[in-house]
Amino acid sequence: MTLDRVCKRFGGVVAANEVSFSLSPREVHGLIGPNGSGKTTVLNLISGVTEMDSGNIWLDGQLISKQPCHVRARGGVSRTFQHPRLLKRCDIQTNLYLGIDLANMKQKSMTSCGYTLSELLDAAGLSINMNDSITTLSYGQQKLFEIVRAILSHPKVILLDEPAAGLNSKEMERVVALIDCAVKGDAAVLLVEHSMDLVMSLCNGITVLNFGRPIAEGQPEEIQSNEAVIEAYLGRGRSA
Amino acid sequence: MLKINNLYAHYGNIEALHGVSLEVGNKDIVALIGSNGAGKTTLLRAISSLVTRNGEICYNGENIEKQSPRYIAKAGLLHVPEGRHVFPGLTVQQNLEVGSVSWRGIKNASVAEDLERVFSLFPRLEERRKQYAWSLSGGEQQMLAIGRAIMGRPKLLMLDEPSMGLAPKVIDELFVKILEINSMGVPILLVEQNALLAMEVSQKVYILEGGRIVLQGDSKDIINDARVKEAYLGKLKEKVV
Amino acid sequence: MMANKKAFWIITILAAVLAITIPLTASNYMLRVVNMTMITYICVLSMFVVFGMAGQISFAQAGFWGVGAYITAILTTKLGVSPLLALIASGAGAAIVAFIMGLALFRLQGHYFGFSTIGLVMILNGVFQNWKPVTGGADGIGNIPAFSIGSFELSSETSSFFLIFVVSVTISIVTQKLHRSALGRSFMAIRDNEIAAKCMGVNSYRNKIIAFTIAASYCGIAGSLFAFLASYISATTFNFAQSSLYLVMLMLGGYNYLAGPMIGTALLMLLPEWFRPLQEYIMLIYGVGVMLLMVVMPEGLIGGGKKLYAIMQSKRGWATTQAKNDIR
Amino acid sequence: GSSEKATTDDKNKPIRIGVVSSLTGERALHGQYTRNGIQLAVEEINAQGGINGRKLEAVFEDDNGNDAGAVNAFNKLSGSNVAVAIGPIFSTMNLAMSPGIKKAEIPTLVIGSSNDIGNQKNPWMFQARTNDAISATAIAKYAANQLKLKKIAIMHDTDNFASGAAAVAKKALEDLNLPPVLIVAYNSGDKDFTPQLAKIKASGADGILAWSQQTEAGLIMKQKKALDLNIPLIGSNSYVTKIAIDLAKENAEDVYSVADYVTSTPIPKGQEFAKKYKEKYKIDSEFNAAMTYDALYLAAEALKKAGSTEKEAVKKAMSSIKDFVGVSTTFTFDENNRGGTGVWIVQTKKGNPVVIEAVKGR
Amino acid sequence: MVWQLIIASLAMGIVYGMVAMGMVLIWRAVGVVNFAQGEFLMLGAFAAYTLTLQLGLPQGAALATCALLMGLVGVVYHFITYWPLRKSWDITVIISTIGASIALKEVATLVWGPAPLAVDPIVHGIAKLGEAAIEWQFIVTIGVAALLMAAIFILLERTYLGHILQATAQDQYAAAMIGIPVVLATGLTFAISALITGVGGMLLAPLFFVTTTMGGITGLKAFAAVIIGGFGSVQGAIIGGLLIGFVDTFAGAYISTTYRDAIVFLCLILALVVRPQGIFGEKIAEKV
Ligand SMILES: Nc1ncnc2c1ncn2[C@@H]1O[C@H](COP(=O)(O)OP(=O)(O)OP(=O)(O)O)[C@@H](O)[C@H]1O
Ligand SMILES: Nc1ncnc2c1ncn2[C@@H]1O[C@H](COP(=O)(O)OP(=O)(O)OP(=O)(O)O)[C@@H](O)[C@H]1O
Ligand SMILES: CC(C)C[C@H](N)C(=O)O
Ligand SMILES: [Mg+2]
Ligand SMILES: [Mg+2]
Repeated sequence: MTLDRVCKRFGGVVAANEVSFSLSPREVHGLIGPNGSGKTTVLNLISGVTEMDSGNIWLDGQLISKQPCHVRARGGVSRTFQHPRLLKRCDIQTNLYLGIDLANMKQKSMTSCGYTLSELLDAAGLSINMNDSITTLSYGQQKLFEIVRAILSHPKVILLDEPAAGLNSKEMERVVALIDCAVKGDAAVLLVEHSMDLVMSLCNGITVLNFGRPIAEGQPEEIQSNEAVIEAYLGRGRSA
Repeated sequence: MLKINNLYAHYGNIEALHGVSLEVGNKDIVALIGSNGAGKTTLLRAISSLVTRNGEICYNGENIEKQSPRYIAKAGLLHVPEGRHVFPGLTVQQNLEVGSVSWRGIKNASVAEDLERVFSLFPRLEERRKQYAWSLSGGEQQMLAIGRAIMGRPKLLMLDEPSMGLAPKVIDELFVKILEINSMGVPILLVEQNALLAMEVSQKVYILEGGRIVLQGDSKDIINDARVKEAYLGKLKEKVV
Repeated sequence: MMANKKAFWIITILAAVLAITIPLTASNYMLRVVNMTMITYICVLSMFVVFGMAGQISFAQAGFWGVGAYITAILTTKLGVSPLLALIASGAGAAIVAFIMGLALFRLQGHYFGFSTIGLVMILNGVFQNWKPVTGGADGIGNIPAFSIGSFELSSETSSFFLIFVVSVTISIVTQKLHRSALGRSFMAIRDNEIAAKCMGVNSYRNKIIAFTIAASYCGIAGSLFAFLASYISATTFNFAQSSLYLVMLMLGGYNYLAGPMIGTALLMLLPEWFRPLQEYIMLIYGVGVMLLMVVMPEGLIGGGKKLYAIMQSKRGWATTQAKNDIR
Repeated sequence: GSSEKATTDDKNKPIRIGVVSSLTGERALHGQYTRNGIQLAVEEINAQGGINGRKLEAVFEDDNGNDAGAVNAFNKLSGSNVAVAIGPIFSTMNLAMSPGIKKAEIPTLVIGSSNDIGNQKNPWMFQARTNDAISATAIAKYAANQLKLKKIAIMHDTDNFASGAAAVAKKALEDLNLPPVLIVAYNSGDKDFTPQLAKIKASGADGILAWSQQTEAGLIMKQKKALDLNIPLIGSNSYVTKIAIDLAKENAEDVYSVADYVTSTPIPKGQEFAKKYKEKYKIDSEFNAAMTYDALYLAAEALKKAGSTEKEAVKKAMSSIKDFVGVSTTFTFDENNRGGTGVWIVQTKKGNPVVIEAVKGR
Repeated sequence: MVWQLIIASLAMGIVYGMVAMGMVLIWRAVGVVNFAQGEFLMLGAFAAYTLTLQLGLPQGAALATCALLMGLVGVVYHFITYWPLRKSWDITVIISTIGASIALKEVATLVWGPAPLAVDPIVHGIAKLGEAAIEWQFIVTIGVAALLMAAIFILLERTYLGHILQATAQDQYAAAMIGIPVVLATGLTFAISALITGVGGMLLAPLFFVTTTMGGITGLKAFAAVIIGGFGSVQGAIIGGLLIGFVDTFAGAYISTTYRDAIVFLCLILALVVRPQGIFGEKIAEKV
């Protein structure tokens, strides 16, 4: 997947300003930056929740930036949300399978994707009953569940918005395991996260945004020592 | 200053706390950690009387078990909730002014001094005083939530996951401010997922699991406890830090 | 799953028993009440599809009911079309109106769609009442023939019962299938979280229009049945209050369960019969009853019943569902 | 249904007469008058020994003030073994009930005034009222000939009764070579008539003919004054009903109307009724009460003539009623079952309608 | 004629505005649409009848008493329809208000009877303005309504108490936490809402008589005003009310006297399609 000079403004706020980067299959790409720097906005633009002002997005050589949200989802873009958005009044089964129904995944067998549902649930540390109401899951479980659901439709790109927010370090390991599964299934992962532990240990490449504009791109090590990034985002305190 | 003894809390018929005891001293920062769903938020809500509770809650020697949220806020026990909960349709300044409701009621008392105090602590908020709260960034909203609590003239501040969703740099700045507030003589009860950070700034730690305190002690000791390392710091931490 | 199967059979058998016993035992008047109840039930099912499943509040359903009734009335009295054809045309006509309105109105998000349907029902009502050459204006349309197939006429209350019964059972089954289908699941996804649904690949704009159209076709059919049964129709029947009544019935029964519409409709339609001596207070009882039931059972009778069942099963069950609503 | 094989009439029990009226809903006040009128008549007849040796009993069913309710109420009655039924004064409700009446084959007296009621040619439905073809023509003639109005505006409700009557009046005016300068309509339940009245004012009309139900009549009289529109108003029966005059108060002064019954009716029987009614209920009698009182006596007359409660016989007897003097007018049923034969032109003076001319229809 | 219509539409518009403003207040306080707002109007009108004609209070005292009583009605209403349901889905509250609207109509029928009632105006007679004539009561209505609406607007937007009420409306959980007595704040908002609409009813009573059904269509048109003005906006409610009054009257005079309600609602739909957020939009946007 490739983003080419993607822009979005809200009134006076430029939330995404000429954002360009690309993802290859099996890559985990980090997207970091200060609060309000436009990370979520970029995910919204990729998944089609918000329309972009200018720029292009290609997936597998196909221009998707003019497609509506649901077409992109069927074409292999799946995502999670900063606050879990689950189907509150549906049972777990409906929550899980809806995406699969629609991505026309029925014909492909799960195992050919490199993982099974139970493997995924194991990785997430979730033991659930399919007929239970979704509200029986705690906040952390809901976040993990959303990732499982996103992976399950066997997408080409998975967009994760702060999957580890509100999870403790132990629980973050589950996120890591899930992302591993996704990579095994040949998906590319775009990870938005504030937990540097997670980002630095997982990502192959990182893009740093500030005021909607990319200020650095590179390997985790380069980013960690980049002056501009330290200035804008990491800070010099404890973590330096 | 705050002494909790054998506290139970309920959501409907579900019991979320099963007899928690905890103490916050006069100048302390006390950290409370535990995994998701352990009951940390519930404990703070119970102290603020926002859930059904029973057990002894002694605040400055007075048992406030039966009191209303308003009484408790008035007494200076202020709570910065998980997820910020600023008033989105009010401006920054209006949010702060409303924060003083606990001590001034609906009277038009002067709050200029209190506002000054908050603005000197968080200059960012002063720049945005006319902006609606919903349009603030996550970090700014967190500052606003804390600022609003400070407007209530806290004698004890409870912070619920202040670092959630914030950029590392902002977290650093925020914790500097938290320490600053503490140094002004306000004891703090801090709930944090980032256990390492929490233990670094606090003097005392309680670990809550399944609605019970499973471990407590001085932060310096607990931080080196192998069990804690295993349970809350995880392998990731070791790899990177 | 098992429980659902069992429930399905219980309902089927119950329906069969009712189909045989009601016409044999009920007076003509009670049969008329039952017939009206079933017609209303179809409209409430329509509310179930558009609101219960797809989460779009619609106050236009009584308007579509009227569209169906008028189509049948006009086709049979003025153009001499056969009743069966008129029945089908009514369903289709209401669906077409809904489809066209849906194209425009579903550009609106969230509550705003619901608000616009209030406008829709008022406009439809205005047209029924004032488009004299076509709808007869305030005079309405009378002398609508009874339903017939070929030369076999269903003019008695009993034969109408069978017609309406068969249609409502058919529509119930269609709804049941819809509820289980991928399309139905996508409706529910839209109801619960439209943005998430979109990101899972649901074409929410299209599917909302589909739900609205399907629902309107139910109402159109119900309207046609009503026209045949009443043989006189006029504008005052098809108004906003009627639509909100459907909503109330659905919510009282339980919006998230297929049996909800049935229970809610039966309760409110038969209520006046039960409280006949209190005729003057019936509307008061009704209004206060609705308020009380909402307080006691916000999830409707079925939801509330399930909770009670859960209490009996284990005390915890009640608590979880209760507690999760605690903080919004 | 099983009730078809209803128990054959028990000769020792009273004869049941069903009454559909508005006991609840916006029109519940009508229901009160109806109930009073019916009950007064029933008591009188029973005091004189009843009909064919049997007492009468009135059974009331609520129509909720709307068409669907009226249909429902009639259905309820048709299942409860009534010999004759009496319908409400609202034409649209009568028309809504018509198919049901035909199906149930119960001789039914309805009190709406619309011309369409007779046009239904429903052999079981009888109009116990003077119909609008007569009264609307009378109004038009009175306006043109007596009041010498030249530029007349017509205002009417869109319901069946009012729009039908307005059409008759329009035709009558055209026949008199005085086509109306303006016709404006409104929907039942409207509250604000400023646009209509302002249009009439702007049209330069020198008089208004209006057909309305009572509440609207009250509002129209009031708003006409408020707009400083000082031209004569000649209204339908509603304009001199107690309900409308009580609402419009001083604004009802001098308004003309065509009425079936007013307390000052010249008919002796009517005056007697007014007295009895006032004695019994401590309030003035009123159009609703008088019409239903008449309807009940008509029913009794038919039952008496038929000598049984057999439906076909009662129907026959009803159609043959001739020159029956009621409290409102004289009734003779024609081939279309239209009964009433005349109305009164009245004018409100000091809050009371007084008769100024009699109109004979047939 | 135009002048005549303008004055009439202004008076009607301001009454729609008062009902609309009441709706907006409740919407902002607890996030639900109150389908019984029109019945507050009706209650206010009946109160006018009882206070002036049955109890013989002078007009000024009656107005004040009516305002007080309606405030009380608002508080009671709050505790019956909203408070027990505050934690459940908002649609259940809406259903509850639909139930309340039916029940209130019936209570009114039981207390005051089904017949329409006439009420004396505060100031008798008609005023002549050039070729147009208008009842003094209309002018009084416009005056009192404008004053009251301005007062409430200032209270909400400019005073500290108003900010407290707004804060509670926006986040009850946080409001409780910082020490706002939430019951009082929501109850007070309901009281103000019922008060303004009820006073609207009292002013309207002498103009259109008092009936138990007077709230229905007025309520729906006021609701249209709320939407056209922009959901949740107090200014919007006023402007929307005036617009609806204008369309209502002028459509009646120049387009069709019988389709006028339909035209009003057609305008509502057009307005929604063209500008869904209404004239003054919603201040708070949803972030993804
Ligand atoms: N729907 C919207 N309307 C107006 N402004 C918006 C909207 N969505 C986002 N913004 C603005 O765009 C900027 C970028 O927001 P975004 O949510 O993308 O930040 P982020 O990088 O995800 O921050 P965080 O780390 O706090 O989640 C912010 O200033 C925000 O206020
Ligand atoms: N509103 C509620 N209704 C019912 N149960 C609740 C509610 N809030 C929390 N719980 C339950 O109470 C328990 C404690 O939850 P609490 O929110 O206090 O955990 P926490 O320690 O703050 O977790 P986190 O780190 O995720 O914030 C959990 O099992 C949770 O499911
Ligand atoms: C006089 C009115 C009260 C009734 C009118 N005659 C009608 O038939 O509708
Ligand atoms: Mg974000
Ligand atoms: Mg928590």
